[in-house]
Amino acid sequence: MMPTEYFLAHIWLIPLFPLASAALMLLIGKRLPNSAVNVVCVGSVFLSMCFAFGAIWQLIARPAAERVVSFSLFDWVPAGVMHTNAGRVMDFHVPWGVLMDPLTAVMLLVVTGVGFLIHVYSTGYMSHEGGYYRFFGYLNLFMFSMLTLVLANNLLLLFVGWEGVGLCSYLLIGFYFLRKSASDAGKKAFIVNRIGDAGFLLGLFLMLGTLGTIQFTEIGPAIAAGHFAIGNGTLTAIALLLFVGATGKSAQLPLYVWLPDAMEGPTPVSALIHAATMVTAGVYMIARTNAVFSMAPKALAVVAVVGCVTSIFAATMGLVQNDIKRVLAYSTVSQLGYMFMACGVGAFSAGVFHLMTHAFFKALLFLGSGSVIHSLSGEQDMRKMGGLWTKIPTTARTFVVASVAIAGIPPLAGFFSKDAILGHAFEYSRILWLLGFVTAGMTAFYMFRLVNMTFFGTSRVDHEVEQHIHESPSAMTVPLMILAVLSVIGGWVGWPESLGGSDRFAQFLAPVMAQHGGEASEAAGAAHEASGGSMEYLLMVLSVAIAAGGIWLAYKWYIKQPDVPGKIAASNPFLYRLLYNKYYVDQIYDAMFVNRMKDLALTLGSFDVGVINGIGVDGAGWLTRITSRVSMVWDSWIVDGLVNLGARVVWVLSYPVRMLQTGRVSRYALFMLLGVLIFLGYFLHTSGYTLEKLLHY
Amino acid sequence: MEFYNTHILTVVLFTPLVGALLLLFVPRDSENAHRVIGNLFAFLGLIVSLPLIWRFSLDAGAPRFQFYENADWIPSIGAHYSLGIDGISLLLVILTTLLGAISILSSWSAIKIRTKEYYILFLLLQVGMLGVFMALDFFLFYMFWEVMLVPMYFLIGVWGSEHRLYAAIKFFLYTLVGSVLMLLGVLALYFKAGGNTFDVPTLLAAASKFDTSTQVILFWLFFFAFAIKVPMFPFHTWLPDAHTEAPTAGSVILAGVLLKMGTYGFIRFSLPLLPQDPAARHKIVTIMMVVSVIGILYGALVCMMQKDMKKLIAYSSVSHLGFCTLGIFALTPHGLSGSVIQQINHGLSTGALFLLIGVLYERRHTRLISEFGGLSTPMPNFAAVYMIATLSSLGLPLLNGFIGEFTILRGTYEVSIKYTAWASIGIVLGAAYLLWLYQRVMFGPVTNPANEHLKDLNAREYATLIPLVILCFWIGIYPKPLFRVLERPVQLLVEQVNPGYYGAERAATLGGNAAPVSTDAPGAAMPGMGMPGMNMSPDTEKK
Amino acid sequence: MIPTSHYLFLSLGLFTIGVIGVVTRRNVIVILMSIELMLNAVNINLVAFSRLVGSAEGHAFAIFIITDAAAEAAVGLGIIIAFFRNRETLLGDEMDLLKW
Amino acid sequence: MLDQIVFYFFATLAVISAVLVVTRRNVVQSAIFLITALLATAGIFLQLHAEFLFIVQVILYAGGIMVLFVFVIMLINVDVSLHQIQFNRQWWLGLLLALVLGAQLTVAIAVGRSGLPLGEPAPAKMLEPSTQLVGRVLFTEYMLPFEIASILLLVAMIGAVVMAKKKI
Amino acid sequence: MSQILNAFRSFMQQGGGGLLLPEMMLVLFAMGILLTDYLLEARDKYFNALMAMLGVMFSAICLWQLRGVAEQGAIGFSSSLVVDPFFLFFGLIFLIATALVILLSVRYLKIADENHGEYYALMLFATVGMMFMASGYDLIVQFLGLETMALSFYVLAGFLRRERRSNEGAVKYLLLGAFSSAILAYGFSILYGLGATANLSPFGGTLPPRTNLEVIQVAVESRGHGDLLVLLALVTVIAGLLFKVAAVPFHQWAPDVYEGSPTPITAYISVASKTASFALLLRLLLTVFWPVRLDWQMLLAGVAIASLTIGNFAAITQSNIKRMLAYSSISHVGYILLGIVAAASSAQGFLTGMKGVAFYLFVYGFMTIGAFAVIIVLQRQGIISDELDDLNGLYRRSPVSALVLLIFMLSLAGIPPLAGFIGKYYILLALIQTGHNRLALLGALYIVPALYYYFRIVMHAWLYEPGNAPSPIITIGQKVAFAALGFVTVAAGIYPEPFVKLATYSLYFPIGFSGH
Repeated sequence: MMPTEYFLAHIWLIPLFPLASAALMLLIGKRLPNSAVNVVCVGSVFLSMCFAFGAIWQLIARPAAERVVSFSLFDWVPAGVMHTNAGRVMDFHVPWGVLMDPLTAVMLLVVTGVGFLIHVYSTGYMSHEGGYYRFFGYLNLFMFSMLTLVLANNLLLLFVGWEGVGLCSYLLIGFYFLRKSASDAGKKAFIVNRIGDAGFLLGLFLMLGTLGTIQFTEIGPAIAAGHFAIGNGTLTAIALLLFVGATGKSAQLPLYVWLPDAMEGPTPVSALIHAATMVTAGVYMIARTNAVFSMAPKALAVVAVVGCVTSIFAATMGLVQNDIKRVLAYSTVSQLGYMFMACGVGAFSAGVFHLMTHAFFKALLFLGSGSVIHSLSGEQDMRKMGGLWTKIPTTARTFVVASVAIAGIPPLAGFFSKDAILGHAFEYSRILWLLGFVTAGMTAFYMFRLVNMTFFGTSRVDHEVEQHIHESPSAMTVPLMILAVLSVIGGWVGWPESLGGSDRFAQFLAPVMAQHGGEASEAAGAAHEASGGSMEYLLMVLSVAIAAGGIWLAYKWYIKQPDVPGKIAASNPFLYRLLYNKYYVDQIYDAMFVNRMKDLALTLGSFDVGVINGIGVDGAGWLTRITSRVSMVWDSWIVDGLVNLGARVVWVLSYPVRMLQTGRVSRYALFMLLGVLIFLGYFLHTSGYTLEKLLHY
Repeated sequence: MEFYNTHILTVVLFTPLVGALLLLFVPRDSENAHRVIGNLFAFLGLIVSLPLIWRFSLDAGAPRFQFYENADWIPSIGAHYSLGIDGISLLLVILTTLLGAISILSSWSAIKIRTKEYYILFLLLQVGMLGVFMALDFFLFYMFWEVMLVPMYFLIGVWGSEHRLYAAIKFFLYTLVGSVLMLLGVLALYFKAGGNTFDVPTLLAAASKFDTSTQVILFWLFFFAFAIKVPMFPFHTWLPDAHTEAPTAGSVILAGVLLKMGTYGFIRFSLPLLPQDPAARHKIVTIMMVVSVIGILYGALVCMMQKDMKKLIAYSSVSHLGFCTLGIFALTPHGLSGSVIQQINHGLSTGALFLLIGVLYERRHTRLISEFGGLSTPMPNFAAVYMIATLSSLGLPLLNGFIGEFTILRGTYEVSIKYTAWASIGIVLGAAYLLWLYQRVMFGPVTNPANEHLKDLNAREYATLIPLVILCFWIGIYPKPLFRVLERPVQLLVEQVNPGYYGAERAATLGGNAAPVSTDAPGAAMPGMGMPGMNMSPDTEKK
Repeated sequence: MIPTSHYLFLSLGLFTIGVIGVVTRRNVIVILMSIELMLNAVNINLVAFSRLVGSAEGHAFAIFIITDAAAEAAVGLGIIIAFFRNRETLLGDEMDLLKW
Repeated sequence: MLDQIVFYFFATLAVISAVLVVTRRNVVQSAIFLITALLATAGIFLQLHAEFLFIVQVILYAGGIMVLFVFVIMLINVDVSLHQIQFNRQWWLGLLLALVLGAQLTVAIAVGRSGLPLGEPAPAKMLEPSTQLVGRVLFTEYMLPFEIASILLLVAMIGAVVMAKKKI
Repeated sequence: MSQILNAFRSFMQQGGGGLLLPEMMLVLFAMGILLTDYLLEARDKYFNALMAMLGVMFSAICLWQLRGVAEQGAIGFSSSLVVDPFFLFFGLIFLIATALVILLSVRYLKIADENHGEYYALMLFATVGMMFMASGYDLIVQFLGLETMALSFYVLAGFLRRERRSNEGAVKYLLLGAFSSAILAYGFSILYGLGATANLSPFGGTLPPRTNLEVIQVAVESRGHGDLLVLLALVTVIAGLLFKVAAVPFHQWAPDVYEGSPTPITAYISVASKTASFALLLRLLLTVFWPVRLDWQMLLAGVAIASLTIGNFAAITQSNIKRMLAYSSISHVGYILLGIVAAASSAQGFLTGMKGVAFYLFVYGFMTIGAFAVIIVLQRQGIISDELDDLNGLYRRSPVSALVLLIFMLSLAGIPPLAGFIGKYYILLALIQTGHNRLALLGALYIVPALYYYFRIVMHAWLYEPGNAPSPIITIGQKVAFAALGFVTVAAGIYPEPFVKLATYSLYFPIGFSGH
């Protein structure tokens, strides 16, 4: 039903603004001056941001129970009659419909807000790049897809956005298409995502077949109506398949490999797509379908484990990278791992919470690094940085704020979300908690390793670069500051009870998450109560402590005695190389899948030419030999004639037949005689005058 | 005009023929005259075919085959000149006229020698293909089916590239093997059904009463013709040669329409010929689906090793058509409608791809991928269109390809998720080879000096490509009309091959208006109106 | 009296001999003669049969066969002469301009 | 009795000379033996009371045709052919097959004759003189064939002329 | 004087001489040609052709006049001649073929410098012979007709007397032809023997001669299935006739003779003599040998398979078009024989199969003459131009002939909508109706190699660039022939109705044949 409130009734417009400007850019953008491009693109995003905020405001204005708005614009895929697994006959038609509820609201906030800021930032960052309009066209296209994704009210439409963002990331990663590495990275991203998507689609089919619906609002009721047991096999399968999709999009093990390479793209892209929004789509999707997941503990366990392992795995790799953006990339993977761990332990709202806060400070980190790179005219290697604190103050300060936030020092955003996750993890399983805990330490360490190597210590910058280091234009710094503020206060909406707050965020999301007594979350909630305050405080202290420890270590190693890391690396080179080369995962994948696939294709290719194309060339090898002999005479024909064996057989057989035609009259007469003989013999035989009978005749 | 209203199909069918005949009287050296006339009549063919769209009635009461025409042709053997189209053929007819016009336009400057013959043959080809989609009389159908071979042979043989002679005759012979077997099938069907009419619905209805063994034999006799045309996996080797050697327009028509004749044949003839006995039917269907899946993966894998762009696209056709056959033999509404839509999509996107490759070929006279690279610098718009075509071909949502593949997979899922899973691997591979191709042709620096100053698309090339692009988007965003058009024919088919699928009340809504149509006076007078096998299969009779 | 079958056997003997001539000899004239032999054998059959039922059709038939034999001989020899004129040979297996 | 002697004499004569026809290496000799074979056949006709046919055989065949043959043979110098091999390469095969054919025919007739009322043919005295009979038949029943035969001969004439004449 | 006229009139009316009119016309004009030929200068030899055409036309008119008689069937000349639709149909084919070949010959002879009246006279005589083959109802008539035709053809085949290949072809044709007709004669003699011992009581009043087909049929029927004399006759007769239609294993003369003969005569032999021999064969099979159809059915099936195989396979690698067409004609014989096989199986099969055979024979004439016509047109001074390469780039040198060539090739291969397809359609259908599924499959599959070699011709004509060969000059007569041939080939495919009717008409046997 159409809502009465203006903005809620027009949320479907939100994606359209960026789409419109994207279309404009890609069609006639080339002829527009950069200023016009700025106005149109940033303006369009600004518009959708206003609409989004309006809608959110109007949503919040509603009583908590009615905070769901879902209506469809038109029938998109009315594919007609189908059977569910149960054999129920039903009509399948997917509407183009929008859904607005607290979860969407949060995502909208992040996407439009951060998106807008990054657009603004880009106007500064990209101002000197070629293909300015193209960049913004893609960026707006991305906004459209992402907004479609979050606003979709059914899984298929979500998939549209899902693929759309994939495409945009492909285009944006490959933005510098002259660099082979860039286009390679883009392709890798797309294909790896496709693998996930296959899983996603299968999950979708399975869900449709099982529940008879893919409308988010109907999933819960359908499950309730279906009277499925907890841990029902099909539901688990659905959950896992969907999760496969998520791992692709959100760069989890084993499909995370594309994200680090994706850093080939321009930095704002990394910030927007590969930190703040797109990569979190997987988390969003799982939170969306939490109804299914919470019915499938096994699946949840898998999610939790994968998330957790990914987070620590990525963190370890982040420890030793020297490319500033790569460090951030691995940290992103690691943080995403956190979010999945949260979902896995049933704390969906905590996951989403971390998603939001992470969006703020990770975006900030990327933009900051972008600003650094910008000022160092394209230098990305941290070993060639240092001592920039004074030279680019704004960037440096905001960057440090973000680092503190991600390290999880209270009262910055990171602290609250990470703490919430660790808290739930602790209740779910001590091991997961421990791993997360360690990861937190590593995070703090590599973040400050980065900060120290970049902003403090002695400058290692090349000389000619040294000359024109400059603070970035305000178009870039202002967003930095805004984001800095957000990463400070962003977490406060989730101030936990234990600290005298009232976890507004969780409450806000509650109707989406707990709307159908998912056992897991309830259990978690119960445990939460049980564990009581004391333990919770302890956990907080511990996490703050390890964060501080990490920071201190980084300070010790990279400011006080900078030679230590080298020593350590030297002392156990294997580990170092292993980490530095990211556990050789890419190489392994290449060896295992990519190359094998190529071989297979190669064999098939030759198979096609060789075998099928002329069935059993070898089988009839002697025929070919005859041909070659005969073809001494008829070469010209064979050449312009048949290569195809089926025909070649006939062709060759034709010669013996023709050799009968000797041109000798008596020979011909002989054949006629033979014919008569055969006829007569046939008749004599049939009428019983066989040879032996004749002998007795 | 009056004639047009009553004989719209005839007009659509023979407009190109008129053009061809007209061309006969144009002196062979006035080439531009040939071009003008050829384009004129191809375009005219498109125009006269458009009214079909809005004159086609969707309400359940309408006869199954509309715009029905029937006239005695060879009374002594009971062959009629009877035309008529249902939703499925409607789409294919429009696709044919559209692609015909486009590809003729695309060959304006590509064809420099023997223009007269070229346009004559192309228009004849047009007639043949339209006839195949319209004919409701087996004799007529077979005639068009064969007629179409000859012009195609020449298109490949005269205007093709270096190995054209080989490719042309290979194409002809391959297809002919299938056709003669089909001829036997037609004759057997005709004889077994009493030997007094060739009317398709009547014969198919009769076929549903044969004993299982006969039905099986008939099915296989027809199978080869269609499988070779599609081409299904083991019979596909003619395709790469033909596609590669044919001139651009030829490839477009080959991929866009000719292959669809095979799938159309499967839908229109093979499905009703499926044995009624569930066991036998299940066996056949399983074989079909497995082969289709093999085709999907096989085609996709072979694509990766191609050095020639056209060959690559050709093999991708094998893969895509695999999806179509998979959907057809899922015997579910989603599978069928998805398959038809996918056929249209393949026509559009692969057609576009061939056109684009043709554009390159015209400029560089090579199709080797290694010859190119970094083209998006000299010709950005070309790159953009190419990107859209690629995306639609790899099934990106909001582009046509997705709708088709999704629906097909959805329909296949009902049979067994195994097929769906394997087929979706095909989707992944599809992305792989298409993007790989795109990257190697478009991205990177311009390595080959010959490519530095390539001209971007010109107006005529835009004119050929834009309609396709628009259609790609339209189908991707608002496919509803297609589904509406397909709804009823698909329902009739499924009810026949998969009785009771629609459940009692839906079947009632269908049978309610279908049965009378098949039996009442016009139905009897015009066999074409009959519903093949509606409520005639044994197991429905039992009910 | 001689049973008719003997005539039949005689004629088939001559016929066979004619056939032998046709398939073994090289000289076209001899081949032609052998064919004459075969026709002659046919005549014996005819006359024998007509005698069997005491009707004259067989005789008439035989006369026509003889006529035909004469005609064939005439044309045949004409052709052979024309051939000899160009090729200076009469040997059947030297005629192999036309083969395969 | 006489009948038998006459028949077997002529029969053996015919067969022997036929064999000689196909075996002699000299064409002229073959021709001569063909004449004897034909004359022997004529004798058999006589023995079968086919007097008219006997005359035709002697005059037309032995007379006309053979003269034609010999004439041609003379026209085409013989001595060339004397030095040539008279039997082609696969003569043994031909001989074999022909003998098989003979055997088959023998079997066929030997078996098939049982169907015919063979044995005793109609006695000669019961027949009117065959010459008149043949004459009547030729001009009543077989008038049409008679006409056609004339055309046939005309064709043969033209053909022979066209072929043999150097310059038409 | 007046008595003579009266006698003639009475002969024509009571004597049944009217039945002979078509043949008479031909003979008259043939003789006319022989007479006038000597009066003609070298340059107006075409007058002979004119005369021959006239003769054909008059004969055709007489044929047309006979249709009324044919309806209820007339037997004349003491039942040695029958005029029935069957005869009319085949007579029509002969006349059309003759006319077309005459049209095509004029220029050919001029170029070959053998422009003699005898050529046309012999053609007309050959036609007479064929007519008697089709209408003969008596062994003797049939045999003489056959020989008349054969002798004329021997001469015509060697008509280019200075051409060595022509001579050679003629000699081969003569020797083998004579051999085969000797075998045939032997068969006839046996048949006569059977007829002589036939019980004539069923014939009542005036006894037909014992060489009459019906008499012999009675005899064969009484002896019944499996009698060795009958089989002996059957084998020898069929062997003799299969030679004339060039079916395996009696086919080997065909390629050589086709290649050697003057091209118009090649066309004439491959069409007219084949058709005539089929007429004779059918007449015998449907009357005399009908009682033993089970026997010859097997025989013909075997021959058909062999012909299809050998013909198609041997044709594939030919480089000489005339030889290729010779082999292809052998394979066509295979199809026709398949039709006869089906016809022998059942009543339904008889209708469809014979329809197929008749239709096939009819259109086969046009397609084949057409194919040869193109070669004839290409013939130049001293060049027969029957090699594939002589066709190169025909599309440019003479688009029209390239086009008709394409049509004929497609039709020969059996691609719809052309005449050849309809013929194959009927024959395959008949086979399926009579349950000869394997034969049907074989026949259908052999279309593929056939198409391949026909398209080698098309390839040379359309896809190869012309050498230095000049564009051919096409005379009016040849143009007319092209038009007629092309028209029928296409018309009989697109709208076969009238032709099917004609074929069906030919199957109506008022006398003699009783049917299944």
